[in-house]
Amino acid sequence: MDAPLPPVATACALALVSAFLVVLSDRAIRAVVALLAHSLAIAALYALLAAGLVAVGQLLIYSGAIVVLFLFVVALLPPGGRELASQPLRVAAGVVVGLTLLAALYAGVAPGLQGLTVAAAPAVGSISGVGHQLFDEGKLLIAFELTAPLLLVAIIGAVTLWRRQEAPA
Amino acid sequence: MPITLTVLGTSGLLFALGATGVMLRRNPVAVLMCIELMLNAGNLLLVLGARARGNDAGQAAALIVLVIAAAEAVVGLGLALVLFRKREAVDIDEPRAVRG
Amino acid sequence: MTLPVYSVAALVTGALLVAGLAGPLTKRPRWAVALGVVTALVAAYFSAHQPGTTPLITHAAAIFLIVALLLGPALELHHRQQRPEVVALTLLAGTGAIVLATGGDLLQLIIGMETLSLSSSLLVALGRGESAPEAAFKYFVLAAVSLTALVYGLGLIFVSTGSLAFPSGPLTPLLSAGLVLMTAGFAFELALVPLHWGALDAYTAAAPAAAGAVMALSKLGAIVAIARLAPLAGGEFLLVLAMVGLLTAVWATLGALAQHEIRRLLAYSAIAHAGFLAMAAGSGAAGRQAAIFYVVVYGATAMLVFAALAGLGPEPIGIGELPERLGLQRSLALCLGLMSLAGIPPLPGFWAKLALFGPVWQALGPVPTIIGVAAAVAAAVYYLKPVPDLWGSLRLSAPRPRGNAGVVVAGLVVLVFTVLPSIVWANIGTV
Amino acid sequence: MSQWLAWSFLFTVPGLVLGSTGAVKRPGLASIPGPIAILALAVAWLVGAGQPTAIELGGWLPFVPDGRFLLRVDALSAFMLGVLGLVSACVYVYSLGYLEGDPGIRRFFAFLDVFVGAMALLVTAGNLAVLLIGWTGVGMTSFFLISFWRDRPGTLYAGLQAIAANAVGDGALILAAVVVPAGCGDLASLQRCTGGLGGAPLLAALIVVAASAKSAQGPLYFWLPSAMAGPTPISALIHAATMVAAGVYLLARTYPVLALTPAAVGATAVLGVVTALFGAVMSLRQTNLKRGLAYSTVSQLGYMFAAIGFGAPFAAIFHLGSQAFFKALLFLAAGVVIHALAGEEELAAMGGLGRALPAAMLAFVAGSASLFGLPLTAGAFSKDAILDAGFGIAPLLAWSLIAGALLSGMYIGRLFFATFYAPPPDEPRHLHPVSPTLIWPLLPLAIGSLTFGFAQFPLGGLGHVLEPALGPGEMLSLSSPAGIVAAWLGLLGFIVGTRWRVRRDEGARPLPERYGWVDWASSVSVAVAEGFARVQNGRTGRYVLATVLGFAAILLASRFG
Repeated sequence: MDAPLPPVATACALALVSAFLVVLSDRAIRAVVALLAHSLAIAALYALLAAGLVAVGQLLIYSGAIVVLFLFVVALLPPGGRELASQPLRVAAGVVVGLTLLAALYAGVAPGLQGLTVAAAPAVGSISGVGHQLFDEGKLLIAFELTAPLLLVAIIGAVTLWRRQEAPA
Repeated sequence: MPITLTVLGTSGLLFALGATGVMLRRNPVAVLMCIELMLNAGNLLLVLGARARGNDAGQAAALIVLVIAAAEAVVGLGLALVLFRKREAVDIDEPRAVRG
Repeated sequence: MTLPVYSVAALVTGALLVAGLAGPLTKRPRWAVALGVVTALVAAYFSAHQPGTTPLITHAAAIFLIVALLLGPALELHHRQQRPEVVALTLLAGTGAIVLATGGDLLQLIIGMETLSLSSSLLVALGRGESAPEAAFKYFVLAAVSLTALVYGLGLIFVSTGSLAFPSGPLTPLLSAGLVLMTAGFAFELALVPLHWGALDAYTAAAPAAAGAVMALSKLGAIVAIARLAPLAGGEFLLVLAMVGLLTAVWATLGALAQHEIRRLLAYSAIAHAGFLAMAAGSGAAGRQAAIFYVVVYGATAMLVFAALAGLGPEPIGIGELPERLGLQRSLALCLGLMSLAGIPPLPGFWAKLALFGPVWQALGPVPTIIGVAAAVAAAVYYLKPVPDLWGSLRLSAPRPRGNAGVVVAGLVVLVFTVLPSIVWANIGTV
Repeated sequence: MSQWLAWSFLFTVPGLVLGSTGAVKRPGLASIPGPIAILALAVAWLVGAGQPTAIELGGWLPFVPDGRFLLRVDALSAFMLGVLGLVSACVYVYSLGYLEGDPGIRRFFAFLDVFVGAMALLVTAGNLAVLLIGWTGVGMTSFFLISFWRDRPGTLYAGLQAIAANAVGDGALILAAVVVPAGCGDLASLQRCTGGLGGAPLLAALIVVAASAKSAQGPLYFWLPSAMAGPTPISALIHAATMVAAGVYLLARTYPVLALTPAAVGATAVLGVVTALFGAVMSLRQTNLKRGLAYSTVSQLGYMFAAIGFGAPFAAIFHLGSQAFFKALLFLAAGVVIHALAGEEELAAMGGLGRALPAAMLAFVAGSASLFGLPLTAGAFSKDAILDAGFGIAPLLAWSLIAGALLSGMYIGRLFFATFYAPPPDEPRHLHPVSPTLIWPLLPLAIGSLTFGFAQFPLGGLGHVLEPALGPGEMLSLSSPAGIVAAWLGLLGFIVGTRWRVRRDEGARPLPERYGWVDWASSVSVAVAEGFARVQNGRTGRYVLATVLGFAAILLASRFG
């Protein structure tokens, strides 16, 4: 079930290009569209990496929910038109720091790439396999359950923040 | 093996690219989108690990990270709304009453 | 270390209950507070009776929660009707801190940290004043960046080991990089320089009762997580951690020296203490034990200081204005807390410093230790600046402010730690 | 009885509780029995040759090498408690009159009670951990009392100077308490605890630094003159007789550790001699009565440090006792003058007060005589003991101290003359009446200043009593040529000093005075601090930049560091 390299590389390239667009587009709305494209590319990549369930999750949660949420907020915020351009010095600093981070990551990981052995992968990605991971005791069950308080925080947050901005001081 | 390296490289580039975006963008929503890029980079590694190590736990973890990302987007966008709804400039550098 | 499942369940249930009943409870905020306190007590009880857990962590979190909740009536909200929601968020922040500290695998730690930092941002944002949402947003953005580091680090570890558990095998470069990234992500929650910006602003701008809870809980969760993770990344990384801690302590001490506003000063002080915590966590097994002792004692003291300031309003409070703004109990509490933070014996802040510098000396040698001690004792100059004035303005007849129960509880805890520091020390267990 | 004495640090607690809650109507009255009880028990112990005893509660602070709660009473503690009890009893009574009507009088006595308790704990501490509590406790109450008068300008700054200097000493002592090997920290056997990193030299260095901060020696002298911003009874008790002497006590107590490192002992001697001369010269330049006396304290503490450096801890403790008597007496006498002048401390406003305040003048004479070492007074005996020890080891330093005797005579003569006999200022002045509670406490101190030197005769002498704690101490004889020379030089200095005029054109300078290096250091540190604070400029973009850079830096450091 190993995917050939070309489609994977294509998906990677698409993901990177769309990510560039997210970073570079000077209107928030365009960035949202680019994010949508990016999300689709990533979902394709997941599917190619034998992670069908995650791919579907990515489509549903990311493309379906998160991107739409971004779209709403862009619409709700005052129309600023073009985003204020960053000063050249700041752009330079940001790029330099970004490259530094990349270099640091590379420096940290590179020595291990040679010895990175990949197991003769047994079949992964079946829905039942992932399901057992999520719901079997001793695996990720507790982590899964712990997302409940997290979502509770998000719900309370959404409600209270909306009331805070509606309410007079 | 080449697939592993390709995806690994992609995720590294994506992480650094997202970080650069977070540093460069001044629109709070764009900043949050760039953070989503960085989260995707991490998730990509989890999925890659699941394949390379033959352990479904990576995929399950990736699903949970998606949930975390969703929760975070909700709260982050809510905060951005509260902070910037009534401001003229939607610029994360502009509110700076707390400093020193 | 095992996750105290029943305590966590109790806290979540309590939070759910309070949030679900938010409508009726809005008119009876005292009931919301009572429900929250009972929840925290039940969580503490469960933890003491679940074998394998470290009850100290849950108990410390419960103490912080109870003080913060009892301060509820003095909490200054932008929207006065949101008290039940704040109770629920406080309980959830406590949940996050406990999970962050005691989570059974790396993913649980991340979820705990995210629960904690999201509820912290919200607690900050709900405070009164214009600067509260600003500080909350900054804190949120930086927390989100740190979250990405955590997830990326987790990904690297998983690619390397194929497991989400705390790694135990040989240290490969990927694994090492992943562990470093994850520790750095938690270092944001601990507020180490140069990741301290968001925390600094959040502690400044939040309503004091919320700031105390956010600070004490996040330090508790983060330092235990760091103490569990950092050693796995090897001895050299421990040295890096300790040096970052030293930088933090010096930086924040200098920053605090320039402050004239009490909450900003306390925010810097929180950063400085994070530095000491990291120094200890980077100093071997004895140092990690000292770090946990330090965080419990420091958290209680910080709760006391913030409790004393609760209800003073969102405007900046100059250090010189304090005496006229505080009544007898608050002044006494602030004196006690500031002297403990300054490390005046026999207050517990001093015990914490004593416990700290021995292991630091053993692990890091003279120069870092001497710099650390210098930062610790120099801090006395700014902590003690308001104290003579506070003593001088004690009035027996001052009106009792709201939320005094929180001040009393925090004060009692600090006094108990003064007399019996060993009740904390003996229960740390091994980290 | 020894057991009771060990717990003497609690004796002031009843007074503290009764006084600060207002249970006893007259402020301060409830506090008086505490120090008197300490004095009585200590004297009874010394005279009745009580048995050394220790009280130990194990497992109190499990995180330090020696975490027992350990109290120990021996001759040295009993002697220190006696000094503390006597001077504080006098100061308590004196303060009843001195602060009468002050709105903060209850707070004043509360701090005083805490101070006496902390000082008692300091001298009965059996190990470093307990010592630290007393050590920092006295520094803290000293700060509160220096800054006692909140509405007077400069008192807070003066207190913070004291805190800053004390912090150096506290830090050194904290380090000493944590760097010793596990199980170590007992003051009686500290010399056997040198196995840790750094060993004996490190321990000795830390102790000397701690002591010099507490006792205002060397570059850390600066806080003591500033401390004069506090009420005068405080200057007498804390900043002359007891707390500042705690450094000397520490050195005497841990002398066996110092003795392992000759360099530390030598450095102590040089530090002491230099500070003794420096303090004397500085005292000559003061236009403020209390500051003149404060520099004199700096100078006398230098003598005690020199004694430690000469290998004579007994001489140091003996001089500590003498100095406690005569310096407390001088301060209290000065307080009478200041009280009569409604708070005026400048020498320029004094003069011609001898007739109006005869008791204060007589007390000042007695204190001065003991200070410059008039034969047969306490100061003469104890200074002689120091000089004797010095000539045996470092004649050059001892000669310097003899020169110091001349300076002592000069500065105290100058202060005496300017206060009591110089022509009074032209404008008429009204003297406040002086209540008897300000006068009676001078009497025991004056008797002590004049006769304490004879403490050697009963019971085989003070040296014999203290011998188990300090080693053999030879006290005296005024027959040594050095002592005779010093005594006559002191008298000569006193006569010369009375001829020394205070310039009237020097206006009153606000307290605290600006000092060279301290002031510079504090401005620089504030400027640096403000620079650091400015980095937190509130811009989220910068914060994100720094955060990401931080992640990259931590990654790189752990990879290549």
